[in-house]
Amino acid sequence: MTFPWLTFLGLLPILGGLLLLLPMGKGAARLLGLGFALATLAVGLGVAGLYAAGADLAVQVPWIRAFGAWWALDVDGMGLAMVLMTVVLTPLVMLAEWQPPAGRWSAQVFFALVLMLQGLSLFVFMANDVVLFYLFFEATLIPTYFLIVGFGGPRRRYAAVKFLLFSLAGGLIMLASVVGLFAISASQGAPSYLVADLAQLSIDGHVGRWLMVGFLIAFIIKAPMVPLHTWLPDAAEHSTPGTATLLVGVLDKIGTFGMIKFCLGLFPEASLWATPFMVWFAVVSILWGAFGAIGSRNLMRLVAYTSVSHFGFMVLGIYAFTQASLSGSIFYMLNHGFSTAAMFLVVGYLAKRRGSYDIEAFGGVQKVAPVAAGLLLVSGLSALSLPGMSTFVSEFMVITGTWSRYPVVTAVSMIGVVLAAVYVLRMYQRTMTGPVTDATATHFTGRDLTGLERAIMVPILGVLLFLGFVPAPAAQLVEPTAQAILAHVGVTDPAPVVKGAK
Amino acid sequence: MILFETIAEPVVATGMFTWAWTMIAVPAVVAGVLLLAGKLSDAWGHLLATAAVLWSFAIAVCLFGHQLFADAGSRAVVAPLYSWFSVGEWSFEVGLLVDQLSILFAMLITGVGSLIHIYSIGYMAHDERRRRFFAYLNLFIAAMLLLVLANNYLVLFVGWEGVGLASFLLISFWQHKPSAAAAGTKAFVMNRVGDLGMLAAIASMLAMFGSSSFTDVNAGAHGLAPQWATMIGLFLLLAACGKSAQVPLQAWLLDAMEGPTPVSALIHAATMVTAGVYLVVRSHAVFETSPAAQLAVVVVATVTLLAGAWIGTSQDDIKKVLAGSTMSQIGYMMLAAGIGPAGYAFAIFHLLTHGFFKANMFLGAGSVMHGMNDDVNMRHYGALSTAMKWTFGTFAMGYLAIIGFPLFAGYFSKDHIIEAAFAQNTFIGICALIGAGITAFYMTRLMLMTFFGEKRWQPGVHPHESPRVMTIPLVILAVASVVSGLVMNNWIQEWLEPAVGNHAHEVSLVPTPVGMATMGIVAAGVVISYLVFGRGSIPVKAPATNNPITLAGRNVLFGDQVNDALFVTPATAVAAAVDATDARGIDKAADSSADAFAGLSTQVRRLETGYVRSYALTMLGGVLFVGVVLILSQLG
Amino acid sequence: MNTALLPLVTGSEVTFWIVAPLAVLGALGLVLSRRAVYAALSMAVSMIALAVLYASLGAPFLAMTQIIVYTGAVMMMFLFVLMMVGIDTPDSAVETLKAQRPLAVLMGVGLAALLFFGIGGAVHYAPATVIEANAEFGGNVEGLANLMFGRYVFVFELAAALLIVAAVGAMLLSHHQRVTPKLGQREQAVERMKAYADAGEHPGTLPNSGVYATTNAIGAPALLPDGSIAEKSVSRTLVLRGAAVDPLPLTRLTSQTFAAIEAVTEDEADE
Amino acid sequence: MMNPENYLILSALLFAIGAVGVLVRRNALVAFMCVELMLNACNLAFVAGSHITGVLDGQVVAFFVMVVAAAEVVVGLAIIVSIYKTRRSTSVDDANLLKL
Repeated sequence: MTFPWLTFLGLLPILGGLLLLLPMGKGAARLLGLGFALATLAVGLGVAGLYAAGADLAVQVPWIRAFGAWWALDVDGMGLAMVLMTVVLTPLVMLAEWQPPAGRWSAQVFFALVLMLQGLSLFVFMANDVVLFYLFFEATLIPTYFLIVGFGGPRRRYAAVKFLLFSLAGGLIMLASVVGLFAISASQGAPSYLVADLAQLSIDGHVGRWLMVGFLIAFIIKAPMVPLHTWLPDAAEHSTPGTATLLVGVLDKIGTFGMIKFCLGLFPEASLWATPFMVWFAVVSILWGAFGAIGSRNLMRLVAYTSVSHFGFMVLGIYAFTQASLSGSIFYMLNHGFSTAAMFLVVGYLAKRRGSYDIEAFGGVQKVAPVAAGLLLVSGLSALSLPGMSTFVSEFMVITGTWSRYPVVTAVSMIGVVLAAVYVLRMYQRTMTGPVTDATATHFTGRDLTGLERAIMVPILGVLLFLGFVPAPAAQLVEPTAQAILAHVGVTDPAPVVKGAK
Repeated sequence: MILFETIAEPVVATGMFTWAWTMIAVPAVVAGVLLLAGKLSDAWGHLLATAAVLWSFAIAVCLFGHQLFADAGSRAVVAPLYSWFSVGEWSFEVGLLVDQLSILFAMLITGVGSLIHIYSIGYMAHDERRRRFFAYLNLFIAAMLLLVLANNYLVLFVGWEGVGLASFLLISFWQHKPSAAAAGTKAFVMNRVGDLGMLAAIASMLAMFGSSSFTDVNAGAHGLAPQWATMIGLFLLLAACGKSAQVPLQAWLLDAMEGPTPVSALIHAATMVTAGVYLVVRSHAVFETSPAAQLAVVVVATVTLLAGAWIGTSQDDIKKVLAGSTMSQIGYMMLAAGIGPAGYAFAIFHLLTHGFFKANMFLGAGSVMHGMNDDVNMRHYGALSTAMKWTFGTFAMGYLAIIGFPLFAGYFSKDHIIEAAFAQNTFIGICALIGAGITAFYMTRLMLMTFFGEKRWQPGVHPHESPRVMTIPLVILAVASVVSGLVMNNWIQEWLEPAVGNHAHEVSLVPTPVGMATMGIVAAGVVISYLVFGRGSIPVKAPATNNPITLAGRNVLFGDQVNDALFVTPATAVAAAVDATDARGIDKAADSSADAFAGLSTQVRRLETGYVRSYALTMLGGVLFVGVVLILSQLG
Repeated sequence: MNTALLPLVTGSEVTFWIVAPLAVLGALGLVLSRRAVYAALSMAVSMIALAVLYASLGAPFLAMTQIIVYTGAVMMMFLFVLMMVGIDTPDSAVETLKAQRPLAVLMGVGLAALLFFGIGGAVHYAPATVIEANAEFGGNVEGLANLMFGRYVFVFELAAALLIVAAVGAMLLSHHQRVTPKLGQREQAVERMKAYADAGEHPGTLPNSGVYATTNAIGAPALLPDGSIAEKSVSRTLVLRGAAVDPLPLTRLTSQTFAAIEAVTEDEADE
Repeated sequence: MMNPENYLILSALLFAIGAVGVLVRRNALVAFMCVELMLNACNLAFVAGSHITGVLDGQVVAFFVMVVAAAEVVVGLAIIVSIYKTRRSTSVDDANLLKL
């Protein structure tokens, strides 16, 4: 039997997190945490290498025979993209939060929780068994809850409980569907929760729709889509930038990830049935999130709302069922992780100096801290999908892919593209430009970003720029997943209308 | 459709053409270097940046030379660079198309760009952020070249957004001024509205043709269903309106004058704003398939050329007069492009001559401002013709060129357009003719207020001529303003014929009837302007007026107010409504459901008396219940 | 034991009908008597009755154990504890919890009914007797020993462990844990002086109780020179219990004496 | 042999009385004794069962119940004493901290 790399990959950070709960010095704890994160990064890259070399990484061990639950892990292109995003972002978040806000829990606890969250998220992205997925899906809530409640802003308790309740409500509905799957699987022979086995069942009709809706609601809450999104701005506003990065960049991806892997993968017919609804739903999210961002008076809320808008684009791409849009959505998931990370972390740097997230509290920062302002602008440009940034490629794929099927819907959704420019640049204008205010002069003069802070931004923006100019590797990584899903659903791309043009 | 085939098969790049990509790469890399190197490059940054543009110019000239001496069939060259990405059936290649059209643009951009770089060395000498300014300029040059050299719409779009970014950065270059920052944001957002059109057009092309390359689109356009041809045409027109400040997306251009003057000259007069014209000419096949789209272009162009001229008559800010004039002149180009095959070459012709004389005048205005302590109000000028001789001389060349003084550049290019307009539709022609008259009127007003009359200088202002590094570019541009019309008049139609698919018409130097009428109208405009502004004294403060035409002109035809009423206010209201719905609707619902459960549990909590005996009683009750149920179930 | 005294009436039957009512009466006494000691004694009656029943059921070893362990050890321990925690505090007759008693009785009746009903359905095979089993190893004790050290030896060991743990646990629980550090003489002196400095409390010893011709008990307060009572001379506990001597007669005596003396002095002055 | 059901009925009766006692008596000691009564009632049932079925295992179980009861009494009384030390009361109603 070959070495179970995927199990190792997920267990390594969890082990590190547990180890960090032992009493030890603050310096040692942080270094140890970072060490584990870097080791996980190395293993993650190794896994990517093995995947590229065509190795069979799947792990499949019987777990609970009575249910037909398996300890089954595997990665496809989409899973690997998410895994890579997670392992890259975690050490960066650690470095950015090297000094969590004073007076709360210790940095050691923060690092431990981050590691556990990382491990659990990795298992979520690798799980190839519905029960296993559900288990880790719910388990990620625990470290996240403590990350918010332990390190956030003044109303962190409210935000944490809200986050937990929304997520648990979704998880509960999903649990009902998971149980329902067992009933169906058992009625057709030996019960099995393996995704591959369940996909063979082709659960159609009313039953399939109800089960799909159960999964979908959980994912809608997770990915947040309007109107179940209000937990996200609160959670982002009242947590630290690092937590917000992991929450929005990594955890929320489970929503769209799940839609593709489970809603489309297990219930193709029901997913097609839900398409008209979901497409408009996505458009509402896009516009709603954009307007919410425009109306935000708090930087963290603003970034959170931009994410609501971006998730709308991902969902739109998923339910457009074309190769371009679906590949674009998956690619968008990857890019959005880095883009939001950039936004949250720069906002965090600014707030660390200013002591406030209020847009009103800033003004004229560009003059005294040009590097901070420049990085905020570049991060913002990635959020508004400027060509040259990888976010553009993915948004372009989603828009053009969707257009070929639903031109009107796409046209409405494209208003979000303009609104993106409005919210990003208005925020930049109000915070960074104009005359230097007194507060800015006090807090920012001579306190531009430190070397470490700049270094953290280098890989994030580097990925965004590199994939912006050379998106082919990422596109090739995610396209097989999209192809497989579309083949499974049984949909083909619309052919060009004008024949023989090419 | 023989015409299309001439562009359908561009030859693959060899020799010199394999260097074409460095035209874009060198300025881009230099921009990156200057931005990343920080203060280290303060000392030599501007020189490096200028050298980079000169490099691009040199390459462009070499390529142009190659093409000039190549036979007509092998002039269009495509230089594939790399495969960007592919998804499904669609693949997106990054490649450059160096054909007769794009090389002219490349030369205009790099040529005028080089001059403006040189000029800026002097103009920005005292700005502590000069290095950054040059980095942005280089970024602009790279993006603009990418825009015109791209061989498909997607890569064009990358350049399209790139110039938007550079424009944003340069307009709001003096960020400490809130007005500059706001102007930059406004420009970017309004451009984005246009970009939507571009995006929609590309998406439609992909849906229709499965490709976005110029070759495929032009080849397939005639197969389009009429409504889709119109849609794509309108999308492209929307994009062009955003970039070229055409009505209804014109409002940003006057605010864009907040940027440093070289920026106004390069981006907002000579190059970027003409990208819309380029786009329409490039997509000629689509427009030719849809008369409705063409009509829309013509209508937009006509409205804009009159609106821009109108604005030019009433502004007191010298740069805003020139900006209004730019709008108006681009209107002429769009008009020509919308007329159809007959007009493409004239559109490009006017675009080139306009690039020269408008850059010349903007830089001249910059020179004036340089001497007047950055005052832009023409009412504070006067009698500068003696104080700034070189500036005056070169500006006068530009003035004569724009009003269409015989044998100057504008005389050829504009007359052709007016003639073509008359050939298309008399009403449009009359509008174009009136526009020419108004142009003469406001430009004469500008000249009179700036260079003639009595001194109205503010205290402490001592006008002086600008340094050599600024006047030499002025002279070069002035020469170009004078001769470019004459040089290109006969040649350009022929040259562009394969690229834009139009048959050369015979043009003569002898004025046609329409040309005579134009000259008459122009002369009338000059005379009226002289009568109004040249004889009496000009008040230092703008006189109050109830004249609706003047008021509208001063307020930029109320473009901002219209935008506010139609978009900004509703959007703000929607944002507030979203905020309120989230806070008081959705959150309230979530919170009150939580409160409801809390209230319920407060009631249920009363069961928890804390008395162990009550608990025991309940337990016993439970035992009894279970026992009874078990027994009953056994019985059952 | 199975010999018939009368036709159809066996010895064990007689025993049962004599002892069973006693057991029930003891149980009722436990529940109904208000004083805890009576309850404990009723409980002992019930347990002895049960021991007798065990004996009649062929379990002499258990009967002995019942008497020794329960009636002997456990009940004695209960009595000890009762002594410690206030033997003479009867439960008040008022039930504080609403509807607790009627519901409890109802539940009890219900439980009994349920059990009767259950038993009725449970025993449905011909009864054997334990006599043969007892005889197999030569007696009840030997039989039990065989099982306990054979099949149930692990349970037996566990039970032993349980007993030890319980003993240690009881020790821990009843061990008084000091929550404040022990104060030495020095600390106490410091504290006293601090109290004097802060609140002006007298740092010296408290006054002795009074010594009078009629009484010198510690409940008698001392008198101050002006005839008032020195309150600190009597322990507060005694005062609260009402064991302190009423000081009024004492003061009256003194004041009478003072008055007499003063009268004499005044007379002398008058003269 | 008389009807063995009588023993079981007696056992049930004692058990029920013990249960009622736990419910109605506030003195912790008395309530505790009632619990003991319930255990004893169970023992009776075990012994009777042993008699009925003719095997000794029931008696062994009763023996173990006694052991457990003894251990329980030791710990329980210790708890009662320590509660009495702190609260000066043996009423189970006074120890109502379980209430929120």
